Amino acid sequence: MELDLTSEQQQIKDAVRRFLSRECTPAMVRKMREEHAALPREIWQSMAELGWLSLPFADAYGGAGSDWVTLAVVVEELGRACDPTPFVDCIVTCGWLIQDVGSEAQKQQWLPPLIEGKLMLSLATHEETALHGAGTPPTTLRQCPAGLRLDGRKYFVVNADASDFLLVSAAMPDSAETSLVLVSPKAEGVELIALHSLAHANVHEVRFNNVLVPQEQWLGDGPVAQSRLDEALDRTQAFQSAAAAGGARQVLEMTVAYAKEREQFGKPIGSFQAVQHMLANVWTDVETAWLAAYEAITYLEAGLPAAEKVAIAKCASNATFLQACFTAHQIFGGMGYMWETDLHLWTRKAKEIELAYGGPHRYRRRLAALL
Amino acid sequence: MELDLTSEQQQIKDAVRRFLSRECTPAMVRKMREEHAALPREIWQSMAELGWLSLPFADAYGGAGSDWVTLAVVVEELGRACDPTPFVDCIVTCGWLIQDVGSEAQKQQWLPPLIEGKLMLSLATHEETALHGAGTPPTTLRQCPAGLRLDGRKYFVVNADASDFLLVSAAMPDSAETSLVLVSPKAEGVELIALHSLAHANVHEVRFNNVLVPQEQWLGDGPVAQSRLDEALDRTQAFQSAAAAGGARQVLEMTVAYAKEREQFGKPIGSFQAVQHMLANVWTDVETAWLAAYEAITYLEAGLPAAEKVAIAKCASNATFLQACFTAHQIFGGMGYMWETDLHLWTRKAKEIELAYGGPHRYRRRLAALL
Amino acid sequence: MDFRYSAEQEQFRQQIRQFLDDNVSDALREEIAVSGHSPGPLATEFLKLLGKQGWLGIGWPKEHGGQGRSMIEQSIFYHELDLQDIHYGNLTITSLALTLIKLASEEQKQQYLPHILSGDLEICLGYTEPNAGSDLASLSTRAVRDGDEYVITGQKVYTTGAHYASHIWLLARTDPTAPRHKGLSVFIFPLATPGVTVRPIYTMEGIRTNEVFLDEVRVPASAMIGAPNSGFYTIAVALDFERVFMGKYTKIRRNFDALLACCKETDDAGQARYDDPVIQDRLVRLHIDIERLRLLCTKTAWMIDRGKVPNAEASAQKILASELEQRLADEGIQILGPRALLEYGSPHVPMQGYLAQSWLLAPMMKFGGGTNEIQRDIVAQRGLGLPRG
Amino acid sequence: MDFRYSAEQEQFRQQIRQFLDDNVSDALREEIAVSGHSPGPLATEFLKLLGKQGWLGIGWPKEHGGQGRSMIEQSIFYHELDLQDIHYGNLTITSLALTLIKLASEEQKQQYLPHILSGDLEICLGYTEPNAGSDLASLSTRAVRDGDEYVITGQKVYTTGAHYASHIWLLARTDPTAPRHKGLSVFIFPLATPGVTVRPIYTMEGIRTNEVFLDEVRVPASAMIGAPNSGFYTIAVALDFERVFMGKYTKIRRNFDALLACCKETDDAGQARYDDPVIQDRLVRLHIDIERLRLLCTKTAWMIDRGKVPNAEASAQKILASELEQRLADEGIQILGPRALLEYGSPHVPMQGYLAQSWLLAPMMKFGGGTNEIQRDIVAQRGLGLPRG
Repeated sequence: MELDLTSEQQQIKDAVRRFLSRECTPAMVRKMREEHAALPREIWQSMAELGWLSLPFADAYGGAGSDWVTLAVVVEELGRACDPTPFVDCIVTCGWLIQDVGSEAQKQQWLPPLIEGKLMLSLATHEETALHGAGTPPTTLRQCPAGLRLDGRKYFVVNADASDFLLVSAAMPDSAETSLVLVSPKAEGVELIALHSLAHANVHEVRFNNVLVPQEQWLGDGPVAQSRLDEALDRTQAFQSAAAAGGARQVLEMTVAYAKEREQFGKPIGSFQAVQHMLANVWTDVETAWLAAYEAITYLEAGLPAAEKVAIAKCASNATFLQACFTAHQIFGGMGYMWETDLHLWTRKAKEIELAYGGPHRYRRRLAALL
Repeated sequence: MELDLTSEQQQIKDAVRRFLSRECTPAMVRKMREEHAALPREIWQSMAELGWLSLPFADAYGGAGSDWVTLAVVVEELGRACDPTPFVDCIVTCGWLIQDVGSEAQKQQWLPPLIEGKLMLSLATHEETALHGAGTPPTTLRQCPAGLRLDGRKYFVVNADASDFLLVSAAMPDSAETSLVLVSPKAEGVELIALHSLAHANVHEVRFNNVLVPQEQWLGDGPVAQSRLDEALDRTQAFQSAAAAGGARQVLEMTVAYAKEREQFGKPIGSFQAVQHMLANVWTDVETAWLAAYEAITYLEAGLPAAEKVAIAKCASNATFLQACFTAHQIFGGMGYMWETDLHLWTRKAKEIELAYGGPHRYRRRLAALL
Repeated sequence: MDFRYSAEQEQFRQQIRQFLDDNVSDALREEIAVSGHSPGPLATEFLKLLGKQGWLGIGWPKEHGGQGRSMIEQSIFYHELDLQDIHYGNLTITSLALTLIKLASEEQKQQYLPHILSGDLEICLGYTEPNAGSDLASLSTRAVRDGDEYVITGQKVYTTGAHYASHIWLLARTDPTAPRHKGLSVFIFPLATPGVTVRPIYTMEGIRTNEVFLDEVRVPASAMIGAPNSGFYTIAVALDFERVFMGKYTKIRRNFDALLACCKETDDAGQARYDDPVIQDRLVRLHIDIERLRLLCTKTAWMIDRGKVPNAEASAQKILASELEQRLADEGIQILGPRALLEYGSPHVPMQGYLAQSWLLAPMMKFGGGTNEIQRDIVAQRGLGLPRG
Repeated sequence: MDFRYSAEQEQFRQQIRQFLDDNVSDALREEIAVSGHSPGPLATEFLKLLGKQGWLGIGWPKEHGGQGRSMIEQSIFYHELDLQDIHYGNLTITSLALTLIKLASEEQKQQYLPHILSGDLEICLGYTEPNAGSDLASLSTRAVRDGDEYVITGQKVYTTGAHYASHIWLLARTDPTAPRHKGLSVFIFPLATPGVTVRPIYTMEGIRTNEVFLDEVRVPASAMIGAPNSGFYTIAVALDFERVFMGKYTKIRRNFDALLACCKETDDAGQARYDDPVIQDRLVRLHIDIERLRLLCTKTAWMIDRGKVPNAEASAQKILASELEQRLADEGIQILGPRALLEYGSPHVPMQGYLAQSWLLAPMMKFGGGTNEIQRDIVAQRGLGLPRG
């Protein structure tokens, strides 16, 4: 049993924190939101140069083949900084999925530029089955003489307009499995419709109308087991749990600092028992959410049965992050509620993380089946 | 709109409180529990003489035909006093049910002695369908030359050994409806098995083995609509909600008094913000639970659709009573936790009320169907 | 005991509902939804229409131009407005006017009440300062007597409505030598008075509020409400009314009903979210708590009607309503999934974005108007008589 | 980073489990269940058997006769005991002995530790007094130096185990002139010392605890643990260990698993409570929170193992465990219905009455060992560095 980071892991953690506190300030996140803008490419480029985009990938493709805790530490720090980068989507979800299911040629083609920061990907797997009360027809892929044709709609695609390719899931007639294809958002027949979400500034509905997809952009060169996509999303949830725990801890620390400094009734508001107890509860939640996230990640890495651990990490960390933010709002008052203040950026992020890749309700249902 | 009691209602309330504070002290409730004893008959007799047993019954049978709020006020005060009497079971449930479904002759036979305190009844309708994981065969009634024969088992029959008759529900072959019969616990073939419950000192399983029931003890002289029994239980729940609200308010008042008086760290513990906030929450819960109970009762009395109101009153008042007790334990510490202290008598009662006649889960399911 | 509206009250409610059905246009709703609580031309016009109908003073005494009806009828009116998605948050009428009726001089009543009634006069609240939030008594804006005038200097923040209101209701220190909360007074005066500067700031919802700077602002001594240095009492009265208003259940009920309807919508396969018993259970639990809030609102309205001032009740109502608003929005979004994060005007937005809007607004409801912690202190100390810490 | 037990630890666990399977009889379980925490002959014999196996000092240093294993292994041992329904609540070993190892003189260690190890010496805690509960520093029991002895006079309450323990660990005032919490000292001495009177009182669970009256009880000066007037520090160390023990998750897990099994039992129609998705959801929410508690327990065991003293962590663990125990028992009873109210020995009792017993015990877990409010103060002040109020 060992709950400490190694000194190498700790060094990376410190380096990531330093970098993000310089390059990804709340002011910048706020500006991105105001302008519905994507992350500036130069920041992404710097992250590539620091080697962070290479962490989960094998040596053979230019990756660092790092241990998972190191990657988790980076994701946690991104969560702490209210991460405006597409790191999780692009690297943890899409890149890793290519490594999981891509052919050797595909891996050689897509992973090196991804690792070098020259390629940005967005995940496009979310279909709303009860949007407006009516089911959306599933996204489908069919073979045609020129390659493949894609039809359908995906929702809540983050960063779609700034990405080079979208990783799209689709059903193939006559296959129970899933097809995963890479599609340029600029390809003919792709239409982006901006959505205005309280949680993420840059999110789209993407419509595919008879979009031609070259055969070599079909990952694995044919339908792959749906379970591979599910695994990738589970893995993403585990890392997102670390991000949520990191975000929650940052919000807690900001709030504690404010509560020590802000005076009302002639004393720091942090000396009131009601405030202390709210913060004590958040601290307890953060401690256990953090442990749950890392337990899930280490179980996944060890190849142990981890479905239960992931579900617990997901539910615990998401609820904790939100509760940390709600508590913080209560203590910051107006100082966290104005547009120009920072706190609400984390609050929005907390809700985004909760709903991404399947909300807690789905994971509790899954736990019910496992108990 | 009028939320105050009339002066007559207020007078009864005061009289009941005075009587109970003299006759039904916590010391007596504790003694009954220690001895697994039923209420002394003389107290019941006094309550009859004061006219309280007559409240819900029509003039024709010696009743007072009172308004329902007056009855609710009495039940609320019983709840306040941690009621060791069988008032709700005997009068509100069984007696009223006889008035609802009995034939004229039956009403003439059973109601006057009930009102005079000479007849005690217990409700025996609870069957456990998943006791030990196996279903209990339903209690059945069948016609025979000598009258009727009763077979089956009922659980959690309160006061069974001290009652003169049990009001038993049973199924009749070939009838979708319910039979209600009055059976003496001393009749041949009736077996009482004492259960040891944390909530009620005197509660039994009752087994009926080919018990002969005279034809005239078949209420209504044949199967009656199941809905009549359901109505009676709903009505009981509404009044029990008033009892729960009364119990919760009493516990709150005891706790507030203790918090003002008990000093630690050089000041009354009631001056600590954590204690204040716990009690403020209980106060708020009690206020709204009380309103919910009386709203349900007035709707029932007016013959308005009240299923939703009853379910809300039930859920709100039960949760409130329990929460009031848990909060009180936290503030009383050892002074509420020792056998010789009073608080835990209410705590047990709170849990008893929650589970009697169907727990909150059932009522939330019902609300779900009504929404 | 009777929890129902009387036949007359029900009839009154029908009358209002009819009027609103006839006069609330989609254009007005749209304007309110996008204007971020700054009334646009339609809302301004509508307010005057309400004034002309006499419906801004339903519960006011007749001698002040009101309809002399009960506070219950007044609350019916605001509930009906909420059910039409007209959430004015108009404290001028629901809190300040009632405070004026209670505490102002006859002359002041005549000066202000008719204009409030006609919808011409709107007042914003100048309480909070950068260093005086929960602890209003620590404010540093000063009003110094100079002959027949007071000269006011200081700064207020989060002054909602200061950019469109005509007047400000300002709490300032008039006796710097008195104990903190005994040297304050309330003034009402036009925002157009020289020396007042209003600057915009925006909330996380994107709604405009303001900073108000006061630089030697001269107001007549007659601008003071109540006796000198009684300001803390004056705002306590106003806050009790305000909490009753902040604790209204109708908007929450409105959002719940819309959420429930959304959950009952069936997809092409005939399936609805409400088929899931777990979602049913969560909605039922919310429903029960909204009903409990409704009952408390009923009680406070009834108390005001009987001439009692709800105090612990008003605080409890504000606590319940604000926490329930957050819970409903947060769980509602969880139940509906990512599309419930969409805001008004977005493609695919459910419930016209009310859930998302409510989620963003909820934090403010919990700390605004006196934090819920202070409200619980009030319940414990004033309602239960527990000693101060 | 690794959350799992090492292969050696897993092996050790198997070894313990095997030993317990072989040596825990139903008769022992029955005795423990009915004895109300007063060990009967089988329990006493079993304790000595554990002592003989060396299993009362698993984590103790070898120089004190322990096995010199890690605290993680010690915690494995207690978890396994819990899973056998052997809930000793034995603070002598889990808190006081560890405190002795840390703070006692060499002579005292030699005097007490071997007897604790063999299971011959059991100590009860003499902290609480009628007017000193949460606020221990206000206690009035006095110990006055008289030559080589102290003379102790006063009264303790809720002294669990005083009727069967051999010794008492007593906090008394040794310097009445010092500030309240600076004039206290801890003594350990036999309950058989003249002047000690033990009187029974019973809890709402029906478990015996005691009042202890001390009437000029003379103990040698060597009975004092640590320096004179350092008693508050001594008990702080003991309480940190105690909280870790009170916050164990295993008993809660044991009850949860039994509840889950009960919910999965099918009736004659093949139906189980667990078929109901709402019940599933409630159990899942409990399960998640029990797992969070388990993780915190893992962390505190690991910290102790690394020589760190869990402080805020121990408080948080005690809060979580006590609140979860109550919630599990309360919801569990709701889920199973009235029969879950039945107590051990009743016909039809489910889960051998553990749920009912746990429900009755839960209030004490929340206020005992320092109320949860005080624990939250500790988390806020020591864990987060917030200033005292």
